[in-house]
Amino acid sequence: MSFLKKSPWVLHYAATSCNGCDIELLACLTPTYDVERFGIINTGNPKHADIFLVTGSVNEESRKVVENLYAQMPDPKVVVAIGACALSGGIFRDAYNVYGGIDQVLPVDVYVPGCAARPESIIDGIVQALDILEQRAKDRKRQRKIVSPVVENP
Amino acid sequence: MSNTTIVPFGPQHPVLPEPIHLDLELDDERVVRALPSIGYVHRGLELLAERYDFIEMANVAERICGICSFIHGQGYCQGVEQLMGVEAPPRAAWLRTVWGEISRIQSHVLWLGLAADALGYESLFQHSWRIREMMVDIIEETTGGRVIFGVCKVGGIRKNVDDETLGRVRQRIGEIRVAFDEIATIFREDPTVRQRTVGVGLLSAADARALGAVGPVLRASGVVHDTRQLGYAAYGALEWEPIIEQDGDCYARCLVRVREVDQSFDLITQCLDRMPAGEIEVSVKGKRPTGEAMFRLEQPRGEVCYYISASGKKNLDRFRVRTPTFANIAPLIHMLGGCELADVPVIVLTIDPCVSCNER
Amino acid sequence: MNPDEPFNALTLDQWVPTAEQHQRDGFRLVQMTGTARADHFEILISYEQDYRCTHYRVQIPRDPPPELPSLSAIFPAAFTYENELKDLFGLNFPGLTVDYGGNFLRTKTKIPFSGEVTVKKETRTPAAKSAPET
Amino acid sequence: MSWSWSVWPISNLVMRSALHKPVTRLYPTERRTPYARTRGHIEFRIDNCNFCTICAHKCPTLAIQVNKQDKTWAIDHSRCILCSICVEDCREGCISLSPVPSPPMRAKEVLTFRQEYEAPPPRETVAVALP
Repeated sequence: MSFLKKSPWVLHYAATSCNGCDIELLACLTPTYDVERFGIINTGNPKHADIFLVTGSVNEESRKVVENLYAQMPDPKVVVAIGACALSGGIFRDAYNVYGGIDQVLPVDVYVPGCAARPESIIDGIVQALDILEQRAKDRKRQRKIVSPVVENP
Repeated sequence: MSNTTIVPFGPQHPVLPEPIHLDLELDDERVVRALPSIGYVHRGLELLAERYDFIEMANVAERICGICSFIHGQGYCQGVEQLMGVEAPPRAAWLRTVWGEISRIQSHVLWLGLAADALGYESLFQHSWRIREMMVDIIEETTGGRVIFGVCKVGGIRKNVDDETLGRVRQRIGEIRVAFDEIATIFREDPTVRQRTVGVGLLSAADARALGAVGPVLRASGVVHDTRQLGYAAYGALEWEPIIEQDGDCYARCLVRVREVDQSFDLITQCLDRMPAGEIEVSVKGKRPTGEAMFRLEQPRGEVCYYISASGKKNLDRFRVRTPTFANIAPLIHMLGGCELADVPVIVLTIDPCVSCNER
Repeated sequence: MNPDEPFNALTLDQWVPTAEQHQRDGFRLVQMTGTARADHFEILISYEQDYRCTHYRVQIPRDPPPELPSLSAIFPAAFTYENELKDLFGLNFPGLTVDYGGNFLRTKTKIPFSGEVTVKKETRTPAAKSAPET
Repeated sequence: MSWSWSVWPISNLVMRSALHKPVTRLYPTERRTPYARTRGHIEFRIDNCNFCTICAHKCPTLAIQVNKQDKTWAIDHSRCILCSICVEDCREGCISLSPVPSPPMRAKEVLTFRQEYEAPPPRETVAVALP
């Protein structure tokens, strides 16, 4: 795959999800879809991850966890929201314990619609996230070049 | 000074597929006490009965959980039908049974994969999920969804399946059965599986009953209890016996699920042989549910109870689900007491925790 | 179809003796749940034996602060249900064996099921208002 | 403790899968034909629509919004849960279910259809400010 230059590691967290999108995401990692052929590995450690995949909406308890995990991830990082609940709260958006979509607490870069999101859509979403990730890495490099003379001056 | 340390476990943890939090009180490597706390997936779904009317609520009921989605929808619809005094036509009831069993196979194979993963048996995990994907293909062809079926509605089902498709389903079920037999042999005989599971997480029959265990956890301890015996949908007309194992350890729970998959293949074949023709739904126009009922069904994870109370209005007064995982929390705490820290993920997995069901 | 199972009414002082009686007879605790009515809480408990359930209902007035003796010493499995009722309905259970102190099911709104929280349909402005002309 | 190779019941399976073609669907390069029933996304053709607003009333998540005055019909794919109730209830047959899932989005967007434009129906994409 020439369009994939890096091997991104993904971190998955089921915020307040019904499991539907979670198993679809797991199905992506297993033989039939096998995203590992792109070099994508599911890691449990936020410090190793480049892409944060969130399924399900947020509630009081999971908000803290999601924010915590996002803060621990090294820059550059991309957030992908998967499924109708992660996008807008879906059918649960009026429930008293649900805040709504993931974008209420995190800056989301890619939205993958569907209830439940299909593995094909999830792969598409991760590929889009990769473009953003690469762009961010480039931007960071450029910023460092601009910043570095100022740092060396005194 | 006490020698125990409290180790928090979860909600985000590499071995946990779902967010559950456990406070493990450890004496060296041995767990003295475990206290789970939940709330990461609590949505307040039961109160949504005030927001959605009783027909729309079927959508919500199906999304209680993505793994046992169909049976949640089925249970809700059957409960409301009972309150309205309506009975789904035979073909609808039989197709519901077929889908219910397909969903049971899917769920059990998924669980077997996760269990293999918890044992560190990566290749078995991948092979289980390969077989699950074959099952999901059948689901997709007959219903259109992969995990959320969306075919159950109050009064019957929304989509008919023609006989040609059912013939294809039967043929594919045969193929999957051959593929599954190989996996089943591994779960039965492989030394890795046996070493990690035999004698781990013991639960005696008396304890299982006293602690209110349900489903495979209860049956693995030698107690005959399968809510399908009540004969809802088409189960009353089928020939089958509840599956039990005597040992009550993680290996027995694994075996119960392996044998239940085999039984589900049988049940599907029986249903396909005797599938009645005719209507797939009855009109519920103008009818409103009145009264209250407790409806029980057997899910892959065990007995699920729906309490529905209505007073002839568009919205239900109260909708309550007691999910199997909720009933299995007390046995889980009992099993975790005295086990080793490294066995915790295996024991947690063998109750087949479905956290989103659990917290609703 | 599930068999027709009776919903029997109990008074508050029969609550514990009934549980003890069922425990002796070898029943299994199936579930406990509550419903918030206008001036009282309705607590429902189900026991099961040989696939047949018996349900009992007890009414607790909202005032003074609702309280129900705990059954967790009789049925060990009752503690999860009682902790849930405590968190969702604000009931007190004296004698609860494992008491989470209201932290079993942590929710944004405390005691959401007591009737104060209502879930209403959200209203949306029509689409054309938010979409610019082209 | 030593195990001979034949003790492992998985060895046959491993050997066979090593020698055979993998079951993997090479997704981006090789797309399988979807089943007729597959619920991908909701498709809309404005030709016959008489803006009766039944779909908007039936939608459980309020993903569909219809404006009678402006003759617009809009769907928010980020809210849609693909229950396909709108497809069943549309009397004019304007709403259909496409087996292809809707693509991932960079921003939440509402697809708005307007009657003034004749076929092909305009598909303007309007980014809506986040709440």
